[in-house]
Parts: sequence; C-alpha cells; structure tokens
Amino acid sequence: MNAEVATAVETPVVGGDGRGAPAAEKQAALRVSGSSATFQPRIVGFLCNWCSYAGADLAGTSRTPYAATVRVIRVMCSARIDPTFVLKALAEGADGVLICGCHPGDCHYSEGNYKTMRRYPLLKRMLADFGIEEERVRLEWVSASEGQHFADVVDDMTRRIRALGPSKVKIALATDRAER
Amino acid sequence: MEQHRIGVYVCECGTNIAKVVDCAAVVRAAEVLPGVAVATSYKYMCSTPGQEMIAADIQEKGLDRVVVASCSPRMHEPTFRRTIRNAGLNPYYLQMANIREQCSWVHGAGAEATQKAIDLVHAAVNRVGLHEPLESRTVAMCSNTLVLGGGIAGLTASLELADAGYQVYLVEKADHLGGNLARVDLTAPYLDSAQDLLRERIQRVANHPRIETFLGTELRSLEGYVGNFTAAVALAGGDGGSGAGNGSAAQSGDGGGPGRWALEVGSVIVAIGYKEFDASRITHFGYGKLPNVITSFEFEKMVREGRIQTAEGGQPQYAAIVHCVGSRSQEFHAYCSRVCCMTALKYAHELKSAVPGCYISDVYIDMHAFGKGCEDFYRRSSEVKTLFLMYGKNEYPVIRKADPADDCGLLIEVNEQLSREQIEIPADLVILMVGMEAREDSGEVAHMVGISQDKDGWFIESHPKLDPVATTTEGVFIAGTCAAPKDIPDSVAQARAAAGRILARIAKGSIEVDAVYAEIDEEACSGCRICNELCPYVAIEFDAEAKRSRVISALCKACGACVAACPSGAIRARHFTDEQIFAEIEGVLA
Amino acid sequence: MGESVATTKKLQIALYWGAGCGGCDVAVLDTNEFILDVAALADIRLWPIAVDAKYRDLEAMDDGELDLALFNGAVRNSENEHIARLLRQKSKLLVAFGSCAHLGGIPGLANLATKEEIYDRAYLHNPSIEPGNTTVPLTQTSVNGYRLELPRFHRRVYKLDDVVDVDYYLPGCPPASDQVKAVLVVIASGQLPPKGSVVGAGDRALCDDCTRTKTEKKVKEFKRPWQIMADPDLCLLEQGILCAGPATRSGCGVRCPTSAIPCRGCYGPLPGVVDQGAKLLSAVASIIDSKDPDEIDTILAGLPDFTGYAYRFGLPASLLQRSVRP
Amino acid sequence: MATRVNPKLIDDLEIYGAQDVSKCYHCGNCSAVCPFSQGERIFPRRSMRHLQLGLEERLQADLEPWLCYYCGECSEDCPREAEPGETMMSLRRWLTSRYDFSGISRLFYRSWKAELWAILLVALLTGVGFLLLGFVQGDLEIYDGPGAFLPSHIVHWFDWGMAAVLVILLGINCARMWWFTMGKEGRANGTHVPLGQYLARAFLVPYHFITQARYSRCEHKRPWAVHLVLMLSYVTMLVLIMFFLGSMQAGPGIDWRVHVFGYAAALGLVVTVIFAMRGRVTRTEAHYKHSHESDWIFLILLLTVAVTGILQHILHRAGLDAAANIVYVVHLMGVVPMLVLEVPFGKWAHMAYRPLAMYFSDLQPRAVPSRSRVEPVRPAGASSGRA
Repeated sequence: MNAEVATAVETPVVGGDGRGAPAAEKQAALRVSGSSATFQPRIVGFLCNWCSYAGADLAGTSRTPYAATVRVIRVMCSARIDPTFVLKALAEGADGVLICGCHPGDCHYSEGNYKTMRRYPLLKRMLADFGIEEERVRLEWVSASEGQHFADVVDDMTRRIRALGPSKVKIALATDRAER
Repeated sequence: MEQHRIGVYVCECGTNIAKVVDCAAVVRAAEVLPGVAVATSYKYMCSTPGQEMIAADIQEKGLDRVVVASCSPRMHEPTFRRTIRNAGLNPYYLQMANIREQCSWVHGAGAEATQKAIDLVHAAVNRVGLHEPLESRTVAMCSNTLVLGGGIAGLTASLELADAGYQVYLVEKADHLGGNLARVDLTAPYLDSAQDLLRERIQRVANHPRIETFLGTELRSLEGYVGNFTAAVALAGGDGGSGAGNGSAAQSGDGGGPGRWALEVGSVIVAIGYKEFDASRITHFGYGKLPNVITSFEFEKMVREGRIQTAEGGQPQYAAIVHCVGSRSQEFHAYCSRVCCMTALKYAHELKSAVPGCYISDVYIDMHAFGKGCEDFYRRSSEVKTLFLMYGKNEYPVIRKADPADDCGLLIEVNEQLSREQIEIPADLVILMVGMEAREDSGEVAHMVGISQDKDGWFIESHPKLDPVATTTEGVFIAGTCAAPKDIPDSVAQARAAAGRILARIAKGSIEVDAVYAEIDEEACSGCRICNELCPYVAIEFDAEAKRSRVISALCKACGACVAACPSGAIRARHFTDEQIFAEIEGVLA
Repeated sequence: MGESVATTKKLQIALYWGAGCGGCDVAVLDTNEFILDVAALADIRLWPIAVDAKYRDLEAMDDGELDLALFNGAVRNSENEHIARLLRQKSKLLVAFGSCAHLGGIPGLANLATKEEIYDRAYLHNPSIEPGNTTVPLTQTSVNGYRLELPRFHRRVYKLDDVVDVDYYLPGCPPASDQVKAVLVVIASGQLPPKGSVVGAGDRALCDDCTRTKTEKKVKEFKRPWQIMADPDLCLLEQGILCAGPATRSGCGVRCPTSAIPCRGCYGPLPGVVDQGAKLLSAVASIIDSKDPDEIDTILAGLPDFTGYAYRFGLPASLLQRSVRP
Repeated sequence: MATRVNPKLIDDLEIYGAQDVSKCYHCGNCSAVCPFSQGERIFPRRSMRHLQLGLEERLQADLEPWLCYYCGECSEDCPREAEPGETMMSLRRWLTSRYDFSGISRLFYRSWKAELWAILLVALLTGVGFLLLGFVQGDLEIYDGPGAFLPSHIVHWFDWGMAAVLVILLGINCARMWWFTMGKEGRANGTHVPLGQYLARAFLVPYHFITQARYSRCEHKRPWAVHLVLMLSYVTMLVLIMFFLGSMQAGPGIDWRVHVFGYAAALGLVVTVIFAMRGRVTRTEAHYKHSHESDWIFLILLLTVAVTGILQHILHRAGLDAAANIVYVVHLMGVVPMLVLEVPFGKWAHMAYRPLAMYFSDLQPRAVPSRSRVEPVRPAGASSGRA
C-alpha cells in the first residue's frame, strides 16, 4: 500500500503534498471526532489522590454537573505525573490533558506539587514548539473541598477545546504513516 | 503479554449508577476486551451477595484479575481488596473504575455518560492486566501516643489510652488544661456543670503515671510513619509554659536543648479544638462599640462570676440572644456551629433563674435542636416565656442604642420572618452566639502531621461517614471540634473512638502498611543523584561506593516524585508503574 | 544467518549514507588500520563515500545476498527511503548506524519546522541567494526534452525503523570507533545479540561512566557552558549547565563531559524510557530550587530552546515526532 | 417604620385566659386544620404571633378572633399544647375590653370579684326598686291585671327604657370596634370602604346573627347546634318580652299562641345552659377545657334567669300569685344585671361583635384607595393582608 500512496502524493514539491494532506487530515478528523458541531473533546485528567481526586469525588457527592469529557487517571501525587504521560496522552489522540494537584503548600506529601509547578512551564514551552495549542494542556490546583472548582475547570476547558477542534497530533501521525 | 482471565463487575449502585449509565452496554463493551473472562452487572456490588459473586467467579471461573466499576476507590477499594484476598487472589489484582462519583453523579443520562463509563472500564481492564502481586509490609507499632490539645477531647483520649496502660504525651499550647470547655459554666441540655465534667478529668490527667503533660508547648515537627513517629515538641514561643514536661520526657528522646523534646510515638491524636468567631466582624451588631453587646463567652464569664448585669451595673429588664453570629452566612461561615442553639436556650434558663423578671428575646434563623434531649429543652425554654424571633439568613438584625425615652438601653431591628413584620426588640443586654472557627494554627498543624483541611479549615477525615476519626495519614487521628463544630458528647465519643482505634493497633503489636512504595532498580541506576533531593521523607539514600541510590521502603510514602524525575527510568512506583499508567491512557482513549 | 559464518565465504557488507553529515562514515574510517581487517574478512559491496558502486548494482543483487548493511543518516527523502528498502531486501542484517538512523538525529530537528518553511529558508530567503532567484527543486523537470528527476522531499524526517525493519541499533553521533569495531567483531563472530537490541552502548546513564563528583542537586540558575569556568570535578548539572547525561545511554566514553562540554544525548534514551526529551525535562525541572512560580520562570529562562536540546538527536523518535503546525 | 415589640403583653393576656401562647413555635398546624383560615386570614397562627410579639395595635385591628368559633380542633392538633383555640377566646375577651369605652369590661375580666359585686349591686337595686314599685301601687296578691303587683305595662316600659340604654352603650362599643378595625386601619392604609358597599352588604349582620351560618361550617356540628338553640331561645325570649309581655304575663289561662314559644325558648335555654355547664365541668370538649370566671358567672346568671322565669310562670298558673310575684322580682334581679352588665361589657357583647366582624371582614377586601389622602397607598395585598 505504501507504493500507491507514495505515487498518489507524487506531485511538484512546493505545496505539493500540501494538496494531498488536507484530504487525509479531514479523514483523520472524521475518524477522531465526527463533525465539529457535535465535537466532544476527550480530555485525559491526571489527578492526585489526596486533593484533586477527592475534589472530583466531592463534585460527585454534591451532584455538581460538568461536561462528560474528562477521563480521570488517579496518581498518588501530581509529582508522579511524568511529562511523558502528557505526551503519551496527546500522541494517543487526547484533545486535552488536565493536570490537577493540591494547592501549593497543601500537598499531602508536603512538597510534591512544587515539582509539578516546576515541570509544567517547561512542558508548556516544549508543547508550544510542537505547535500544540496553549489551551490543550492545563494545570489546576484543586483541593479536596473544591468540587465546584473542578467542575468549572472541566467545563471551561471543554469549551475552549471545542473552539479549537480536535487535536492534530494523531491526525499528523496518521498522515505521516500515509506518506510512507 | 500473557493472557489473563479478568472479571469485570459493573455496579448499578441501586439506581445511582444505573439511572444514568447503561450498565448493560458497559458489560457488553467489557466482554469483548482482551483477557476479559467474565463481565456482569449487579445491583449492589459491595453487598454480601455482590462480593460473594466475585469470590465465586474467582474460584469457579479461575479469574486472576478483577475490575470493579462502581463508586470511588476512595470508598470501597479496601472492601473489594478484602473480597478478592479472601477468595485467594492477591489484593492488588484489583482495579476500580469510578463510574459513580466521577460519572453517573455528575453527568446526565445518555450515550456520553455511558461512553465515559466504558472508557474508564477499558482503562481499568488494560491496567489490571499489568498489576503485580504485592505484599503489604508489617512494621512494629510503638505503643506511645501523642495527643495534641488538652480540651475535653484530648483529655478523654489521653485517659482512655493511659488507663489501658500505655504512655501518652499530652501537648497543650495554653498554660492550662481544659480548652474551651473550661470557659463554660453549665452545659446544655441537662444543665450540668462543665467544671464538674472537667475537674476530675484534669486532676486524673495531672496525676496519671502514664500521662506526661506538656503545657505551653507546641508541636514543631512530626517525622516517620505509622507506628514509628518522632515528634519534636517545644515550648511555645514567648509563652512560659509553666509546669512543662519533667525529666522523664528527656529520656523519651534526646531533647535537643532546654524546652525541646523529641518524642517517640506510634500514633497521634489531633484534638486542637476551635476558636470563636470575632463578633466585631459583623458591623450590624456593634460589638465592641456598644458595651452591652457581649459574646456568649463573655456571658459565660458573667454567669460563672454570679453577677449578670449590664455595663452600667444594673439588672437587665430585657435581654436578647442573637444566634448564628458568623455561622450560616454567605459572608462568613456557611456551616452551622451546632452548639449555639442549645447554648442560647441554656442562657435563657440561666437568665430566668438569675433575673426572674427579665424578658428574653431569642433571635434566631432556625432552631437546631437535633441532639438528645434538645427538643425537650427547646419546649421547656418556650414555656419559661422566651420570645423566639426568626430573622432571615444574611439579613442581619441591626443593634442600636435606644432613645433616652425608651425603657430599654438597646433596640434590635429585625425583619421578623414568622410575622413578616419589621420589628424592634427592646434589650438591655444582647448576647451574641459566636460560632466556631478553625484555629489560626490549624494550617501549620495540618501540614506538620500531613492531613488536609476543608475550605473552612476543618481537618478532613478519611471518610466522613465510614471513617470519621482517621485521616489520610496513617496513624494520625482527629477528635473533637478541630474536625468540625461539635458538642461535648460527640467530641468525647470521637476521642474515645480514636483512642479505641489506636488501642486495637497496639494490641496487634505490629501494623500493616500499604505495599505501595517506590523501588530503585540498581541495575539501571547510574547514581546521578537527581532523585536524592526530591524525597520529602528522606527515604532515598545514596550508596557512595556502589554509586547507586536506594529507597528505604519503610520511609517511602509512594508519592512518586522521584519516579517521574528519574531520567534513566530506574525507579518504579509499585502499583503506579509507567506501564500501568500508559495502559490506562491507551484505555481511556481507545 | 548462522550458516553464513559457518561458511568461510567472505562477509558481504554494504554501508550507506542517508540524510546525515557523513560523520558516521568518518567514524568507520576512524577505526584506522582495523578497516583493513574489515576489508580482509569482508567484501564491501556498497559504500558511496569510499567504494565505486552504483545503485543498479545493488538493485541487481539477490535478496539476502548481503550479510550486513550499515545504514547511517535519517530518512529525509524518497531516495533515502528507496535505498533503505533495497538494503533491507538485499541484506540479512540491517543496522541503524549512528544517531540519525537510530533516532532521527540532528536532521530530525527539521520536524519542528514545516516543509514549506524549510524550502523558504533553504531556497528562497537566505543570505546566500541572489535576489529574485526563486528556483526550488522539483521532483520532475524537463530540460530540452530530457526528463530529469529529483528525490521527493518528505514532509518530515523519519528514523530508519519508521520505514523498514531494523535488526540492530548502533547509537552515537557519531558512534565511538571502538564501539564500531567491537560491534563488527561481534557480528563477524556470529554471536548475535537478540534482534532489535541496541549494540555498542551501555544500559545505564552516562553519569555511571562520568567521573565528575555528584552530590544532591538543587539548581537556582542555569548557565551556558561559555558563561562560567566549570569546575572540572563537579557534576555539570549541579553547576547549572544543562547536561543530558542523566537521560542518555553511556557508551560514548563520556567524551563531551570530560572535555567540559555537557552531554547532548546522542546515545539516546535509556532502556525502558519512552521519550528522552520528556525525561530530561522532568529531571532537570525537578531539581530547580524554588517554590515561587515567577522565580521558576526566570530560572527556566536560562534554558533557551529546551526542546531543541532535549530532542537534539531524537525528535523523530519522540512521542510527538514532529510539530503539528500545518 | 419598625413596630416595637412588647414582651409584656402575653403576661397581660394571661389574665384573660391565654396561658400557653409562648409555647407556640409556629408550625402552622392550627391554621392548617381550621376550616376558616384561608387566603389572607391565616389564623389562629397569625394572632398567636402578634400576641407573642405584643403588637397591640395589630391585635386591636384584627378581626380574626371573632371569625373563630372555638371548635377546638386547633388546640387538639397543636403539637406544643399552646392552646390556640383558647388564645383566640382570650383575645375575644381582651378585644371586648378594648372596644368598651367605659373600662368596666376590662375591670370585670381582670377581676371576677368586681364583676360579682357589680352584679349583686345591680340585682339589689333592681330588687329594691321593684318591691317599692309593687307595694306602692299594687297588691302582692295580684299578679296581673288591675292592681297587679308588677303591672306588665310598667315592666314593659322599663324594659324598653333599659333596652334603649343598652343599645346606646353597645352602640358606642361597636363604633369603637369599627374605628379600630376599619376606620383607623383604613386611614393607616390610605384606603376606605365606600358607603355603597356598607349598605349593599348590611344584610350580612342579621344573616350571621340569626343563622350562625359560619359556625355551622366547623368540623364539629354539636357545639354549633347547641349554640344555635341557645341563641334562638334567647332571641325568642327577647322578642316575647319586648313585644308580648302583656300576653305573657296574662293568664291564668294559657294563651298557646304566645306561650308555646315561651315554653320552647325556656326549655331551649335551660337545656343548653345545663349542657354547657356539664361541659365545663367534665371538660371533655376542647372549647370547654378552660373556663374563665366570667364564663361561669355568665352561665349561672343565665340559668337563674331561666329557672326563675319558668318558676314564676308555673306559680302564677298554680294560682299562687303572691309567690309568683316574689319570684318575678327575683327573676328581674337576674335579668337586669345580666342585660345591663353582660350585654355592653361582658360575654353577651359578642352577639353584636361577631356578626359585625363577619360584616367588616367581608367589607375589608372591598376597600378602595382614599382620594383625599396624599400619602402613597399600600399594596392591596398588604392592606387586606392585615385585616
């Protein structure tokens, strides 16, 4: 199949396969999310067990509704969140990644969230270099008592990502595969 | 990857989950996932039949991994771990998908909620396949206990433990025992004397051979882990700390200078109590400006001194009691302070008996008389002709000076809810029922002992209903009003409960601690020492000649900071490995 | 494979130079007189830099006729890809030789730019281009009747195993000559490591070989190497110099850090590490000595083009592989 | 403008019989069970509240107490035993004393001794007066006709005279009632009820007076029946005495056209009074549970009057005219104080206040803004809400 694709894309160079690409990207877009009107982002949430996960649970126990877009993965502390996880999620097709930890100074492990605080800005810079929009990755401090805050964050993030449309990472990798 | 036999159990939680998530669809989706041998849903997975179902499948269908999609793991993970352990599986062969708190309770019924549940189950199935059998460690349990706070809760807990024959270190910041209760005269609803409750306890504590009391002393740091803490306590700054701990304290650990002690303890009970709301924050009441507007504690003082009188020294002909000062308001504290209503009724009785002719107006929002004997107390109070007036939430009564012509010193203007009348209440003495607040130092204490606070500063229990005295830090317990406003019986009950929990552990002699901790693969470690500085519990030691770092598992609390930071991927977080989390990521995005 | 050694028949080998700097070929030559031993026990059937052979000779070979093909350089265009496929077809063993073939290498950094940007920079807006010259390479042109072809420039750079199946990886930019030697000897001897292994490198981070003393790390300020006289005996990272050593395989002989140059990470991620850049990020950021967001930003400002540094040799091998800008 | 609370008022009301007001915590059960409490007229609860707060002005302006017939259901269902029914009763007493200009009623309600002495005094005067009249102009042996000891035409004249006085006294109190509930209130609200409405709805007064229609809507029917019989008997008697005294006193032959009513009424009175007394002794029914001294005095008076009335009639038919005359005097010694003291100042007054209250409460919603007044008009809800 590679051969056909290769020839299919065989055209003058400048902007050449630029013509081939959009089609593929559209296809991929459809694969990922259906029409953007009903686009329901898929957000991976990494929550620390003690504050943020408890906060998300509180949103539940107090029946605070929010968009069904976030899929939570529990870690013991936000400091456990290896930037690799974020890249992995994006590469796997996440439209957004939400990182939540205890408020600075209130970490169950006394200092874990400071490590997160240090890694995050550098990670954001790196993501920007990869052309990933600002809004797609977000760090929020959510305490065990901030169910409402968690709900608000998810809704807000959902709104912003809806405006952006689906993440292009998976599409890009898909089109690359098509090129070979 | 070796083929597993995974059982997926979707809980309907009555209708809590089923009415939003299409459990049947989740089961159908789970059935086809690789390695899934059994997938089924049931009304209450946590019920005995539910657990028996899982156990039976493990034994009969030879399941080697279990996924339970139900409530939050913070709720029932221990339950189901026990279930599969009893059925012969390693307890860590369990993974839960939180489809209640984080799905059915926050989303409307429909495809989206169901899809989310399916994704979460998919992630759990992916992950559980990579779970390893872990054995929880047992560590020695030191039988000494540190009790923070010498109020009724702290005293009770201390006596409970000491009477059972174990050493207690009672650390009180003030220079005397008794806490807030010491400032109270009578107690509601039975009007027995607070001093009677306290005196004999304080005496017993003072003379108890197994209780060492540190007055004017505060906690400076708490290191170690359940069963094996080291607490550093020192004389509170400035405060003289009269009669602080004697010689034997020094033996219990090297002092590190005068007025400092290091205490070896196995458990900690935090019972630091509350502080009263500052009434002057509500300007409407004119507290601090109008001399005859006083707080409940100032009134208690009057009663104890036996002279209830106005600032001018006269007997009040009219007295008014204003409820919910600082409580149940959007501006200040949304919560109810729980004891004020009955205390207010108590004041009505005390006033009536001290000044028989006095007319008492009780200005309240709602009358909370839920406790034992309280409703009856409320009825009796109305029989002594207390005038109950209801004001609206966040519609504070306004207290002002009366005109010389009036037969009273003060006037309270209230929009009275029961009559829908704008009324003025005559008063010579106004008692403000100030609510309870978390102490200013509660934040420090929480941080030192590693427990969290809610938005109001109250300490958070490990489960509000099922585990009300334990905290998220193993071996640290909370009792009394530092957890939330409480009356005396509840505080005492909590104190005894905490003591009971500790005695049970001491009786066992050793204690099981979670098998989850980080470990360094010395074959992969390059000794770069990036992890060394990161551990808040100094659980990572560096072996200079081997040029390798090592984790002291007993000290490790499994936060995983080092794991994420290790650039060689040489550190593994047991039960939270990279592979397991990758599997989850792939699962939720499948 | 085994039988090829059993026979006394000479090893049939090919070396190819894809999208790379040629340093890898030099590294082979750097084996000095050893190259003669190679010549002695092997027929070099293709080596553009040293041997006069044509692609058609390669095309003419039978499948599996070659015993060993060393492919250095990344896959940037259709030509690289074509030869990669040919070599895979003709050779029993295919080795990704050097960082470019292994992880994408320096050329892989091009994945942060779009093809259009690259063309613009290379052929349109460049100081060395005379104004008004808008010539850009086309895959097909006809010059007075003759149809000329140029390789197609791929949208992005690939590492070798993105296009073909690879047997072994020999990391390094370039691989250390002694490692090259060692690997060739092993292969010649027929004691082959399991397929897919990284050969000619250690399984621990560079720090393991690095002789600089390491203490507990806390960094308040990052500096470029030229900004300080680095203490020759102290870990560079602890001196605030960004060093990829902790996140990089050993095997190079610690050539850079010993000469006061921080490791760039050419030997690639350690076994089990999925994304070298992300790991370096996590490690480096974690040891920043501050709890104040603003101060942290200032400290991080001392790490210009961190992405470029973190993925200097491995962008195509990273999880994101390339910029998603259209 | 905030209204001043007067915590002392409930103490005052205790004297009128309201013992348990302070127990009420306003669950509202009383108003829920009361068939009359609807729309803006929420009672007894609101009255209880106004009483607890001691809002005298409000209470004085309230008609609610008169709209209650004390069926007692509220008291039965009260979870706090705050006796709302009895409170309404006490409020009626309190209001009666408020309406009364002379202060006599207040005196009587606050001290039953005073009431008793007053009755005895009036009785004595009446006795002396009529004896004098008898001995001066007539013969003790003659009961009727020329030379009669107490000639019916004179007694008749006396009755009319007394009636006139009573009507004036009661009229003044009724006027005050109107002023408190309609006039003053209306002015405060800047509204007034047009005269046309007063005339149009005037029929309500006799209607309620005669039928007690409202009472009949109470859950328990018996108290209504009893009350109706008592009231009708009383009215019948009144009519007979005021218009047919001659033929009443005539005889010895029985004039059935007149006497049959007399017998019925007398029977009715005696039976119902005894019934009421039995009730107040046994205290089985809620509205008989609490008896104010004034209640007993009233019943005893009524019984004496009824019995002596019957007795003199019988004696006269038995030809014992002298005895009949003596009893007649005794009878009058009961009748006069009963009317003079009870009608304007005591329990009897309610026979005027009640129908008036129905009438006024029917009129209040018909109030319209007064053109003459300048200050803003309170919203209709508020004005009619506090009637």
